[in-house]
Amino acid sequence: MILELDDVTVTFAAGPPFRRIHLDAMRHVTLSVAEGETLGLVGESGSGKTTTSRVALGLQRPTAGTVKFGGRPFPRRRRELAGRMQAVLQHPHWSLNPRMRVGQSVAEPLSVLGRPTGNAVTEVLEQVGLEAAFAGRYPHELSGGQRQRVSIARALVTRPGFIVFDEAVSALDVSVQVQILNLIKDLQSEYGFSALFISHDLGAVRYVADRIAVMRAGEIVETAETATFYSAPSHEYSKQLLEAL
Amino acid sequence: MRLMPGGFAETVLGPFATAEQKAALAARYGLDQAVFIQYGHWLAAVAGGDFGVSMISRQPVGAELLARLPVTAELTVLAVLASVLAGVPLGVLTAVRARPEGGGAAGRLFSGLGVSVPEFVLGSLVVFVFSRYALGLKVGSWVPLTQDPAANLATMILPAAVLSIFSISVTARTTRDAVMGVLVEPYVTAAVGRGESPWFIVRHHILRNAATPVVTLVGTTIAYLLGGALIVEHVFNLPGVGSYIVQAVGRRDYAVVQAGVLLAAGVFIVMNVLIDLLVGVLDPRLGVMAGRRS
Amino acid sequence: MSLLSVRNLVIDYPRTRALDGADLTLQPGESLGLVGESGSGKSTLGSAVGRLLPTTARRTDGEVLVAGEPVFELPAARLRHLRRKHLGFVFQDPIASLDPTMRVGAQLRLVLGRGGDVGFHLARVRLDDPRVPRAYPHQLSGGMAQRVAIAMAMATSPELLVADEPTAALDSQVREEVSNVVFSLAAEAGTGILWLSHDLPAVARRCDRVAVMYGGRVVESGPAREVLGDLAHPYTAALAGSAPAAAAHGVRLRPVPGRPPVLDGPSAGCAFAPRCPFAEERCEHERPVPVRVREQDVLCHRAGELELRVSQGDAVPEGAVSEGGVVPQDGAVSEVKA
Amino acid sequence: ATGTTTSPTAAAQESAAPGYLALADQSLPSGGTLNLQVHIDSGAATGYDPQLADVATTWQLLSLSYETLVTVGPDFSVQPLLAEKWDTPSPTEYVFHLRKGVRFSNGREMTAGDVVGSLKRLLASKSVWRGQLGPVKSAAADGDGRVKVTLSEPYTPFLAALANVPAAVLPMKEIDDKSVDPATTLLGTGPYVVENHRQDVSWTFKRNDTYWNKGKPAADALNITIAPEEAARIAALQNGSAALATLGNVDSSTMLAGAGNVQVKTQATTDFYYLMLNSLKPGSKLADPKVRQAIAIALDNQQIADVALGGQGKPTAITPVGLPGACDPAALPSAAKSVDDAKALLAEAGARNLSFTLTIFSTEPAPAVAQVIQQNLQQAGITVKIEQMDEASWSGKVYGKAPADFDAALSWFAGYADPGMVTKWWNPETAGFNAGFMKPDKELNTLIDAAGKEPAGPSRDKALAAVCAKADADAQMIPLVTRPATVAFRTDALSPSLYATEGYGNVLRLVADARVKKTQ
Amino acid sequence: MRRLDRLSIGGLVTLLVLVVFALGSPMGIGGDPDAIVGPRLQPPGPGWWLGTDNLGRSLLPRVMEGVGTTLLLSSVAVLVTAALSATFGIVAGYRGGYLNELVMRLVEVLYSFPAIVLAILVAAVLGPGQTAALASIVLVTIPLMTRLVRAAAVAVSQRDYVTSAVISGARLSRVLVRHVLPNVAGTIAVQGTYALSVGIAVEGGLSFLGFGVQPPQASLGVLIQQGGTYMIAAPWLILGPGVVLVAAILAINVVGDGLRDRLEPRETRTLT
Ligand SMILES: Nc1ncnc2c1ncn2[C@@H]1O[C@H](COP(=O)(O)OP(=O)(O)OP(=O)(O)O)[C@@H](O)[C@H]1O
Ligand SMILES: Nc1ncnc2c1ncn2[C@@H]1O[C@H](COP(=O)(O)OP(=O)(O)OP(=O)(O)O)[C@@H](O)[C@H]1O
Ligand SMILES: [Mg+2]
Ligand SMILES: [Mg+2]
Repeated sequence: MILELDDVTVTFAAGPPFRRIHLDAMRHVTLSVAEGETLGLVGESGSGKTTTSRVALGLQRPTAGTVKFGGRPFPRRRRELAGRMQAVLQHPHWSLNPRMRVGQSVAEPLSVLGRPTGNAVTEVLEQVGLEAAFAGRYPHELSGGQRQRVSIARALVTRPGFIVFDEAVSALDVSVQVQILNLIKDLQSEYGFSALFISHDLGAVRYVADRIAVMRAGEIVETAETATFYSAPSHEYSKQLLEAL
Repeated sequence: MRLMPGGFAETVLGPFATAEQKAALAARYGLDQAVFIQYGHWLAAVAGGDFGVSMISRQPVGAELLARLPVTAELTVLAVLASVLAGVPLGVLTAVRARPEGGGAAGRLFSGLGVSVPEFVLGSLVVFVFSRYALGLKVGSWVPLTQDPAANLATMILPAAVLSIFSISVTARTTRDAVMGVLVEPYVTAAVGRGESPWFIVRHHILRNAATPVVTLVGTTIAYLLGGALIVEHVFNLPGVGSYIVQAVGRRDYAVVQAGVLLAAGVFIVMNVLIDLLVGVLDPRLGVMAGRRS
Repeated sequence: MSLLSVRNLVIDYPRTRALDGADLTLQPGESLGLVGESGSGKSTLGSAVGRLLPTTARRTDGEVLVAGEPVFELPAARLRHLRRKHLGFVFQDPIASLDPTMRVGAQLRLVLGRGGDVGFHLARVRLDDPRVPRAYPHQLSGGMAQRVAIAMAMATSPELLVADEPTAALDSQVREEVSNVVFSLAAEAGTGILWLSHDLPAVARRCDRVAVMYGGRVVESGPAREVLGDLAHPYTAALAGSAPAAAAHGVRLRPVPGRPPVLDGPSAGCAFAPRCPFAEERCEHERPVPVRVREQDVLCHRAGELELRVSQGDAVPEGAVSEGGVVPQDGAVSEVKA
Repeated sequence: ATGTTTSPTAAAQESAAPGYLALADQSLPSGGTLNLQVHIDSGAATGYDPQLADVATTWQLLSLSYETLVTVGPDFSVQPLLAEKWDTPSPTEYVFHLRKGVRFSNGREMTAGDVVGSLKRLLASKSVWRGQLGPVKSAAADGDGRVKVTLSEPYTPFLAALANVPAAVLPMKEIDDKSVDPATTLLGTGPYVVENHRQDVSWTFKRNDTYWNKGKPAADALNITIAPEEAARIAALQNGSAALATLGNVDSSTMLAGAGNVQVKTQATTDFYYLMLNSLKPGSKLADPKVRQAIAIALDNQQIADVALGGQGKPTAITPVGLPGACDPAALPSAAKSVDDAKALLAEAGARNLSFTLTIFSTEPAPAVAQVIQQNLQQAGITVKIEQMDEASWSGKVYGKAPADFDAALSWFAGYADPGMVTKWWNPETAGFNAGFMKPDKELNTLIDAAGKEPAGPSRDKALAAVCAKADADAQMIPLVTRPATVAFRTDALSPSLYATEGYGNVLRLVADARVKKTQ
Repeated sequence: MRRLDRLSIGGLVTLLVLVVFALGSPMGIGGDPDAIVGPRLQPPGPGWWLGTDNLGRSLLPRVMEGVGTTLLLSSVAVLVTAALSATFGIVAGYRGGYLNELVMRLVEVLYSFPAIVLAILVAAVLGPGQTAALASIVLVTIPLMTRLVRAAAVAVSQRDYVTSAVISGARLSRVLVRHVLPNVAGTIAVQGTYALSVGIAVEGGLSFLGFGVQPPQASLGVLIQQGGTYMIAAPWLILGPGVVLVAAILAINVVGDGLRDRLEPRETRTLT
């Protein structure tokens, strides 16, 4: 198991000190991702998918419960995990440093690891369907979909062991989407990374995920093999979701 | 404060003082005790509302500060008003007019000019021009506000103007920077798309979003203005706190300097709390996100 | 008179030609879905309608007429009037397009003016929770923010609503809900809709007409049913064939081969030619002109001669896309076991 | 010598009489309010007590309310004031005939007891002025309205010393019964009474209605504004909010040239700048008299006067030039020598590449003087590094420690009204304040004392010349140039009286005569 | 890469000219700045192209020396301020937390000391002179800049690109230098040029009080301070250094603004 969440609860406090509102973004969530497996995480907006991913990435400390990455709790120093995980975050608008050129952004995970850049950047840009010339652009010179693809390229460039895709393909047209999904699958079969694939696009999830977890109001209501889930969902909410597809 | 070089005794007793005289004087003001003991006594007294007595005039420092505070406060308030009323529009204008090829040159030059003329030069020039030629505003004869508000304002306008030139420019430049940062935000585009007029967008969307640094600046500038008031009060000979502190520093009148610094620090801390409150109101995100990172 | 008419619009960014002679018309009250590959120029076209392009963008050629008024020639005041009276925009990132320092209710009130009924407008987009008008944008979920943005755009009952991928970031339930809201409100008010999206089936399901963009041009436009049903342009066909939703688990989909073009000047011929299985010699260096094929306007040299068809049975534009996809006639899609 | 009651009246024209820069037009009506501006307030921790006051600015303000037995005339002659006249039965005895009808501002008449008590109080005090008063043995009432002072040996500057504010007659009855504290209250026989004082802001005085000299003071009230900034005072003059102001800059007259109705007068004073060389600093080359002499030779006092003081000062020896009997600075031994002599002396002393720091305060014209000194000494191959500080830091550094750790410092002395008075400071044992950097010179001390005893006349001049020469050779404190005082007034507002030369730095000495032309 | 606009290039050229001008002084071009060469307060003429001052020194070499002193002093001060403020502000903004709050408050209290008191204290420790002036300028300018940088850094720290870098395992230093710093650089540029102006003003004031540059060394602050007194009698005394100072600050500000705009790759939007 590369990732194990055991009975994780995350509570947010919001509002002024005297009128604090507490909100459980995750409630007793238990899930795991095996080596080389892609876990699809679906659920309605605000159900806690992004929060789950933040916990999985060690960005959010759980209020209760334990998280293990690679069999161990998150180290105190983040640097020890360098190169082992990557993420494509939800907001394409904010996920790229506006003052770094695309090439620099994509190369960054490599230079963090002290690896030579070589032509890895051009290569991965081509893989996500962007010409090499895009490396010289600033994020604001990209269309929404192009920006999202740059984020994906950045996540894939170091071939990490674990990747979180949070709505990674939502702003892409079908053709490019297929290209990206294929890329993910190819890379996975090539070197076997694990992934947490968050999306509300059940089609895309079905295409890449091995197992699927369904979240609702902070809880995991169902976990199932992809095939099982699409043919015979057990939870009422899962059925609703599939109906809407 | 007492770490300042130069003895109070030499200053006050003059060069002719004998060693015994100096010792007696020091004993009278407790200057012979260790610095922190002096400080402790002083703090205890301040806590009880007693700022001590000026070593020079032997008048209570608290009363004197209180008498002088209105002058400095008026000067600062006028200058702050001017910097906000002139600096913010200027900054907005230069930002809104900015073009890739470098627009708003006149505004940029103007705000650059403002920071480049030192207060004492401008002050001296103004004092000279207005004293030699009757231009309606009089310099050098200060009238208390309570005595004749109109005459008081007439004497305060020039010093306040001199004092504010600098902060107007700084406010303008900071505003420009902040507004430029806001202009690229999608909600501005959204407002343009709704067909709002530039003025409307500036008023309702830009000002508020650009306000955080500007408010921070203006709040912090107040401390700077208090410092600048020092010079301006000096040049225009206004009986304010600034000139009081300058003279006290010159004579090592520790009681006054300490009280003055305490006052400044107090004003400053209050200002900062106000800024933080205001910023919290202006930008609700900061309230929520504060302390997010552990 | 058409409500929106884009004629041979050419827009250049410093290093990119985003629009390379786009043509589009939209009649009052009509809904038009504008689909296209990522980077094909949809957002640029949408912004051009309101002359909302960034300062670095240059209109090199062509014009945009909204309600007969040439948008790019209007003086500032008239332009503002036009935007206010005739146009409404919903941008791609709803949270970013709301002022973060102002409560939702206050923002809506600004748009409505004095006496506007904030509650009514929020209720129209199914936001009747009293907390909403008092909330700041960052306190809303993505779906709620999106609906607020729509409420603001619809508040003035514009004649034309330009919505740029308004549902891309929403889950399927909310997406349905939001789309329903927009289309029903538009229908009530007689608003024309320009709906920018990459989701061809969804667009085809809701819009009266569909326009397909490729390489900065509108390569095909026509009634939704026709465009998807009677495939006329090779690109449309390719696009229709690669929806992942259509694939069964374990089936490998094949995207349109090649990469989308990035132009830096006028394309010599048909921009799709390098990726087109039917490309001929002239496609490479002769710019196609619109051809009328059935009810569609098609930008293809071989329009009409080709018999494009959906493999594995007929595509069903209405409702959910069934198993299988839309493929070019030569059956370029291969099924591979993963 | 005896004196008679004279007051500097007469001459109704602006063109001043000899010894005067200006004379008040007595034909003008009296009354009105006089607005003045000065650059600094009195600010001693000792308060208003005139006996403890030791700086000219304080004397100036206190002189409005306090009076002395005698006063100084325009030519430094001693003139009667509270004493109508005096006899000197012997060189060590002075009998003062007190003026009748003199009242303190509380209405009580001044008595011989006040005079005697004041003198005794002064002699018992730690005042600097106690030393200046000389070897007073006793003071006692001598019959009705007379006071007799006996010295233990002759002391020529005695009367001049009595003419300054610290020797003022205080209301001793009130002081003794503790109903008045002179440190906090001004109660004198002078022309004005304090109405209000805000430290460092302003003084307001109103006329003393019980003043003995009928017809004086001319102006009913005085408003004195403290304006530290020169520009503010100039502005006040120009716009008429001040009728008279003291100015610090030597070029003030040029600056006010175009301003109508403003007259700028430069009053010569006996105050002078001097250079202190610390001979007590361990290891310092300046301990060597040859080195100090070389410095004295290399200094070009004329250039300092011309350049740093805009030609308004004069080179001086330790007896302030301008006082009757003062020695001629051109006749000093160092004046006859050249830069080469200085270099030779330095070489002799093994101080070829001499370099030292000159510590100055930042008030103009001290930095200007320092920079000219720097240029002068450079000619002799001496490198001077200037270290500038505010006055408080400066006095801390120069006077705060014994032995002092500065190399050289610049300052000025008030020159007083008799050439022998200031020479006393060259004896660190009497002066005290300079003991931290100055070695007593026995020979010089003897000469100083001798000159003090010598009655005025050619023999005293000779004695003084010897003092000057000796001090020049000693060169621990090197006198440089006199320090001018500048006053400006509005001719349309005021007709003042001003001496051409001042000994006690009191620009306001004759303010009671000043006629106000119109009240602002 | 966006080019600097014409105004900024003009500013840059002005600065270059001033630097060349300043470099001429130690090479003896223009003459000895301390030598008394003529009568006092002479208007410009042969031998003293900018006139003479109140000591009869030629103003030209003094202005040349002054430009050098001032530019060096204030730019070093600003660099120190910028470095310290950027570090404090960015770390405090990124890290948040009580300790950082405390540090900020302390810095602010320091700021509330009137500049001269601060200067005197510094001079007490370091002795009067350029170092004391430098330290005072830094102390006076640091708090505002730190505060504004921190505010900007807080906002930047919330962005996803920072999070992405953290996920990549980037070291704190890398996150701060590569991501936070460039995004607050505009603020630093604007505040830096502001600090430069404050620095020059403070330097003048300190020298006036005797704590700054020691005579006879010239700095623009000293020259203008002196010129101010002779404004009427000898206007050239303020005109020469005044024009140079205004040109310098103006150039710096214009360049600062240009730099700020250049550091912002996103295009600005017009409101019409
Ligand atoms: N920093 C925070 N402070 C307070 N509440 C938060 C915070 N982050 C998330 N929440 C709340 O936690 C809940 C779960 O949010 P999360 O972002 O995980 O949802 P999601 O499933 O990713 O939704 P979506 O599909 O819209 O992205 C939401 O109600 C949200 O408002
Ligand atoms: N500000 C800009 N500067 C330079 N090039 C730009 C800019 N904005 C967009 N482009 C380029 O113009 C082309 C069209 O962009 P546009 O945003 O219109 O595409 P889109 O169809 O909306 O794509 P998506 O579906 O990915 O949002 C793209 O190649 C993009 O890289
Ligand atoms: Mg999410
Ligand atoms: Mg787009």
